[in-house]
Amino acid sequence: DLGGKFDKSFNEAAYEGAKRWAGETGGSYKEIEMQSEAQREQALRRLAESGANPVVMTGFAFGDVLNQVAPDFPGTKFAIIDMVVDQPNVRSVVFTEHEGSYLVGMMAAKASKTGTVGFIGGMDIPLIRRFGCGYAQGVKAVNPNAVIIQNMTGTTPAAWNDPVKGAELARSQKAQGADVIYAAAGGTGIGVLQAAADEGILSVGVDSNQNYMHPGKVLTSMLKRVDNAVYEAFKMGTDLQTGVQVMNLASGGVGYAMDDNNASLVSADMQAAVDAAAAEIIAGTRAVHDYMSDNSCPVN
Amino acid sequence: MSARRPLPPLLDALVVPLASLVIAFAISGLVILAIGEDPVAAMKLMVEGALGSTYGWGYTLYYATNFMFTGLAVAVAFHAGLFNIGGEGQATLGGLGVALVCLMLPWPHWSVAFLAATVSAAAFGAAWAALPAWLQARRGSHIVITTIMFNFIAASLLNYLLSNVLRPAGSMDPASARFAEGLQLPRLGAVLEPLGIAFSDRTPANVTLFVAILAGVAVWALIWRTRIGYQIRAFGKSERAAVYAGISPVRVTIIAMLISGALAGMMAVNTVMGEAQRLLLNSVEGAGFIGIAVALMGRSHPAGVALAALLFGFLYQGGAELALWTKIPRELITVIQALVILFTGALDNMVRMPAEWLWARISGGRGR
Amino acid sequence: MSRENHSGQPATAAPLPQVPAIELRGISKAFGPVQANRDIDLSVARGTIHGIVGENGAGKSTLMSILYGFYRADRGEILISGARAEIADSRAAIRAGIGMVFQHFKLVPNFTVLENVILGAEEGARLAPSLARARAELGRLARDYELEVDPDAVVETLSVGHQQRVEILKALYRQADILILDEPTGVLTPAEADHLFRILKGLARQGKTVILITHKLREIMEVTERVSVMRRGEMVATLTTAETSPEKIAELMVGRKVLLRVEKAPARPGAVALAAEGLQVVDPGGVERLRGVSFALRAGEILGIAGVAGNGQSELLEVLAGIRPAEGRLSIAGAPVALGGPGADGQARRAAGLAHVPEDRQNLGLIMDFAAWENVALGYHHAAEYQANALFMANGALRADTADKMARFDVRPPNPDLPARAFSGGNQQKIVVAREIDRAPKVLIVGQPTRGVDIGAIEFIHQRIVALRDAGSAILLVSVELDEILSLADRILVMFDGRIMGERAAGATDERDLGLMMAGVA
Amino acid sequence: MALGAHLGRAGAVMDLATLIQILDSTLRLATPLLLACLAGLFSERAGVFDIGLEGKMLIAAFAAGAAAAVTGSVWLGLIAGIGASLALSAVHGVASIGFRGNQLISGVAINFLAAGLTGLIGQRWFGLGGRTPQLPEGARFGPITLPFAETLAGVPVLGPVWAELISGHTLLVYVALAAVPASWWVLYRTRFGLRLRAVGENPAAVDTAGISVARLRFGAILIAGLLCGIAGAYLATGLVAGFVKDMTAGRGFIALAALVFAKWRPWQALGACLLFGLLEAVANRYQNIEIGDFIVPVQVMQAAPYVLTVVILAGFVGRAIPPRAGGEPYVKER
Ligand SMILES: Nc1ncnc2c1ncn2[C@@H]1O[C@H](COP(=O)(O)OP(=O)(O)OP(=O)(O)O)[C@@H](O)[C@H]1O
Ligand SMILES: Nc1ncnc2c1ncn2[C@@H]1O[C@H](COP(=O)(O)OP(=O)(O)OP(=O)(O)O)[C@@H](O)[C@H]1O
Ligand SMILES: [Mg+2]
Ligand SMILES: [Mg+2]
Repeated sequence: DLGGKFDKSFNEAAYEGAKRWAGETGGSYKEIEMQSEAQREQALRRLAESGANPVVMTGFAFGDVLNQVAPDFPGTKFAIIDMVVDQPNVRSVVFTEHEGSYLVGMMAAKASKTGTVGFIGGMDIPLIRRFGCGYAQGVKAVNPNAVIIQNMTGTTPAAWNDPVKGAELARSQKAQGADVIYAAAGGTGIGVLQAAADEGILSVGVDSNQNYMHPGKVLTSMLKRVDNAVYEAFKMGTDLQTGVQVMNLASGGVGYAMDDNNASLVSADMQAAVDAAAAEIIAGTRAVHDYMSDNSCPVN
Repeated sequence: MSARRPLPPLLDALVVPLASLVIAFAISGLVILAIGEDPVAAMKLMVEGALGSTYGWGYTLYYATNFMFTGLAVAVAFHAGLFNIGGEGQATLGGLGVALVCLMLPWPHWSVAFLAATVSAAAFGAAWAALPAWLQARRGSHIVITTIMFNFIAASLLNYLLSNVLRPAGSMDPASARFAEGLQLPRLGAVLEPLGIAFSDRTPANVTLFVAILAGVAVWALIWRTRIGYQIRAFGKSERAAVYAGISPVRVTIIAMLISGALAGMMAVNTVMGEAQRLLLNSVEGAGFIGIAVALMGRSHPAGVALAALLFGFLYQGGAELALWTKIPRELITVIQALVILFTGALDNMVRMPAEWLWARISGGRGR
Repeated sequence: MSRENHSGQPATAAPLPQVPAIELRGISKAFGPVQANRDIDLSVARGTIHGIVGENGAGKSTLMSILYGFYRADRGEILISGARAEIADSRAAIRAGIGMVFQHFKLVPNFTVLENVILGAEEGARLAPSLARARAELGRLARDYELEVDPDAVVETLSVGHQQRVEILKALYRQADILILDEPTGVLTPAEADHLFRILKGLARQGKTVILITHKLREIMEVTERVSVMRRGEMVATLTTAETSPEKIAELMVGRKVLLRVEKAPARPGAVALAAEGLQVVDPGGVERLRGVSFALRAGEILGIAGVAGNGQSELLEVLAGIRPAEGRLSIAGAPVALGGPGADGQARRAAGLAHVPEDRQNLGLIMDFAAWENVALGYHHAAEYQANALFMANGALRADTADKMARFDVRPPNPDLPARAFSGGNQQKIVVAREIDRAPKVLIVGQPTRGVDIGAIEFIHQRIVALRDAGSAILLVSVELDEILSLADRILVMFDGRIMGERAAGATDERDLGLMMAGVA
Repeated sequence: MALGAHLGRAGAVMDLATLIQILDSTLRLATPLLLACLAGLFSERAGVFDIGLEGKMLIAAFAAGAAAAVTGSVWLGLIAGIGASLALSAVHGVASIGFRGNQLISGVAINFLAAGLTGLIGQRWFGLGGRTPQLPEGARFGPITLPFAETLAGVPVLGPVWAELISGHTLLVYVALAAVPASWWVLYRTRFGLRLRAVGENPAAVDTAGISVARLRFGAILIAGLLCGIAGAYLATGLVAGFVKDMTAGRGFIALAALVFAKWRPWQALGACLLFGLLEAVANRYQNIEIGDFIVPVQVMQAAPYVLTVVILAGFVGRAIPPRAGGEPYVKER
């Protein structure tokens, strides 16, 4: 996506997935980053024409373009992440970010001593609202009186690459009482995590496992296994299964990160509660509202 | 120095930029070498990818169309002595104008919609330039600041509209709905086919290119052939002399900025209606800023602007090819763009000075 | 860029009397294709005032700029007190004891007098000591040379006459032995000019050497000992002033005989063409510039307005031209015209039949980057004959008209495509005059029509103004040159401090009489 | 009213702590703007337009982040940042002074060059897509606690103001603040400043006074490089811990706007940058406002600083006259 390959979260995860596949199988792949919107279609066509199969793309922005391109290459399999494209040769991988965000929201609420937690999104777009809404539900599930401060970084592409603003928003949220902050803002999140660590409060990473960035200071990370999705798509190769694949809690597509870096921050009680909720969500007994289903959020 | 002699205009207009380009690409080659790639292969890939086929040309011309509009916009303002950094915001609003026209009404034919969208894009772009223009003319608020601010405000406005108003229900993408099927603008391939010219129809280059060329001609005529153009230039060269001549600074400032904003806005027809067929969050993608470089390098003359726009179109498309087939990061293209701007635009005298010295030697006998 | 040569100069050794202070040998300088100076020799004796004259563009300023290190000569050598000097830049010239007052002042407009004076001659890294020393030194210079200026005044608020003083003070502050003045009196009143000459004579008596460039032969005759004449980049003669005459010099300059006086028949005034009543102007700074100016100008007459610069003449011209708002009443040919708000602009005035030759041709009257033909349309871009149709201007017709005007007004070179800045001052002025006069306006207002213009061009411009009068136009002439007013005007008003001090018929007054009124002594 | 109620959740509507937090944030946000703005001031006061502030800051941020990451020393990072910025300044100088090129084009080129080079070199060097590695403690500028911050902490108003607002910033914040009087002093109280201001107004006056126009302008441009270098280093090693691609995020252009706003004067530059910082800090703090049932879109508050800038500009600032010789290369002979 236009955000760039190494935003430490989303796009980087995709890259990791591709690398893993290449490392294990010795296969080769081409990768392209976009400089312009018009290049999306161009790149898809050129890759398909050159015989690349499957062609994997990340980001909702490809959806419309893929819809145009896919029918022209019936012999090529495509995989798109974060968007449903209804074509016979397309595999649409969507993640239930609201579920993962719900879990980290619960953890945030449990870890919060002030009862105020924060959310910093890159830009006010539907995807980010889905993150924010799931998070808010998780927080409220634990502490109905909790206050959630939500901020967005900006309205230009710079919003995804402005760690300075991210840090400033984090400090502002801390001053308003927040002691756990969840960042879903690409490269901007690096600044959020940094400022939280500096200010002695906790943060929650996103997409990839970002716990290691500030050991003992990142409560957890909301995992969105884009790497797995890419890896699997490559692994299936030309036999790529088409149709919609929902990467949810059940399938391990989303989740929260536990490792040595945050072990000390997550109490047994906290983990038990979260795991129980996860089990309920998987079982279908606990519903997490998806912002995208009706463009609204029951809590905020 | 005195041992030099000005080059004849034709020589100056051809040799100096060409030699500068060569230097820029030579240094780009060194950069490519430094990152461990093969510069000759890379350059070949760029040139062939951008100019070696009608497919490449199609993309090159598509980008050039954008840059022609924004470059002309900046150029018109320059002629009035105004530095319009607001192309980005004006084009953003232009996109809104196009989208509203295409989405709101059922158009019988693409051509009617095209006309309406062009007018609407121009009107929206001009409207976004109107307030900065008025503030500059009446209140003396520096146009550089106000247009920068209006870029940010436009981004916020579009972000709001796309996330909340124009986005089709259930869509994850902060973009408007796709326009009706029939509104797809004819691509260059389709246009040139009746003329017996085989041109790839797989590229986004479309009829808007002709509007851009027309706009260039119109700007030329406006600036150098009409009364208002005369007034714009007079005001741009000397405000005091313009007042002496009875030219109203307020009127000229506002008119020039409206034209400038309209041109910037019209760029959106190319991206929104010609390519994406819907309004995207990032449909301007920096073309407003490239327009500044294009206008400066084109010396604010439509012909120069067209050439500079073509050069940038080449760099974009050539760069895309590089990104597609090599491991060279896309930032390299930015570096090449920088070097081209630097050497052809700012270091042109580096070539001109020795060239004039040489010219003095060569033509020494014929001087007065 | 070598600097090492100046140390070797015998600055202290008493020069032999016959060794000239300055000697130029074979100086040549080309600007691109233009040969501004060609193989020029010049020798100036110590302790004398040496005049240099020549037509506009003859190369006077260039020659002096070379001496001052502003330009570098292509060929030739410079000897200061008999020793070869390498003058690579102005710093070297200043070290060699040369000071120069440029034709177009080299002052920083928003600096104070003091700051301008010390610029480049500061004592140390901190400013305060330099400023203090300069303040004291300036006081001394002011006493010694009667060069009073307020050291804390911002230069752009000073009259040109005072700016001139600042330039001279700059040179004296740097203890220049050799002082070059390039057309210093172009912007001075006669009184100021006399004052300046007294100073120059004083300097010469102290053993300093002065080079004076001027277009006014009267000044040459009055103050110089010797005079050099330049024509087309060459030095055509150097004469002892006492042994020559203005007519002779003029002939050498122009290459033909020149009429130094205007020949004109008595005026035959007609109906009132322009009537001003109680014009009042307060500038944005709150200063009253016009305090109730009333007069009537008749068709077929030249009304001269005399006055020391800065007494409201400039503002009066601007008000009449519609480019400065005012209070009061104004009518052109009996029809009232607006003095402020809509309708008070240059366009409306031209429509009403008023033409305007502004004082400041380079900033108001011309656009220096525009070609001559484009400048001819300035203010007349709406004129019917310049329109091809509703949309386009008729650039071809405009070019042809310009070529025609250039031929009839003897603009040289007669090339409509050259930018205004490529013409000499005199020729620039002819372009403006041609544009404004050629339409036989009902009223022509003219400011300083011959400032900085060579005598050949002066003669020509004066003739055209008289011809216009004889054709029935009403002409208002503002000039600081009393000579010009006295010889051109039929009737003279004197302005002082924003008021009309009095009126005289041209035949019934003289310089002394006008001078008194100009000083506010009614 | 709901607005009050909403704000009330975080405490009193605007208590001292909130005010201090906002001003504290203002100071941090204003610092890079201020340094870049003063950089522009030196350059433009000398008659050289500089729209390459953004690029110089960006490359400095990168060089500072990279050098600090590699050496582990924030000081070497600072030096590297300044060095990189100076290098771009030199390019600007060679193009616009040496070769009398177009200053605007040269500035545009520098912005592109910085954006491209930081990505390119960063990727080759660290393989992190233009990001530099996370900086450890010693490779960043830490907060400085001013004397008495502890002692005064208990004193009402003054205590928190001193301890939290004035104390506790990184060194570069104080450097930026000190740069304001220093710039003023240099410009208005020294020979160099006099000449520098003169060369921006009328280079011919400087030239005929026997001073080299080119050398003066080059000096001014290098000062601009120095200041932009500090600004960039502050972004990457003071505010956050490392470089992120394009992290200047348009701050160079805002600094340019502040420069015009300040009419090219140092104290006013401080005021303009603090104002921009304040507007952003307030917009950050009050991003979500509800009036009754109506939730003000977040974009309204995000646009608010820019709208307010225009309003203030139109209402109070009036015409700004740039240095007269600005933008024009100095040519004696044509
Ligand atoms: N800066 C310059 N660049 C190019 N050419 C110049 C420049 N200055 C002077 N010239 C050329 O040199 C010639 C001599 O100009 P110069 O200024 O010396 O004339 P002048 O005798 O001082 O005229 P005037 O009486 O109008 O002051 C001109 O005809 C002009 O073409
Ligand atoms: N840039 C230039 N290119 C060509 N010629 C020039 C240029 N600048 C000046 N000149 C020439 O220099 C000569 C004198 O120029 P200068 O600026 O001294 O004007 P001037 O005639 O003295 O005007 P004024 O009387 O208003 O002072 C003119 O002949 C003009 O042609
Ligand atoms: Mg001269
Ligand atoms: Mg002259």
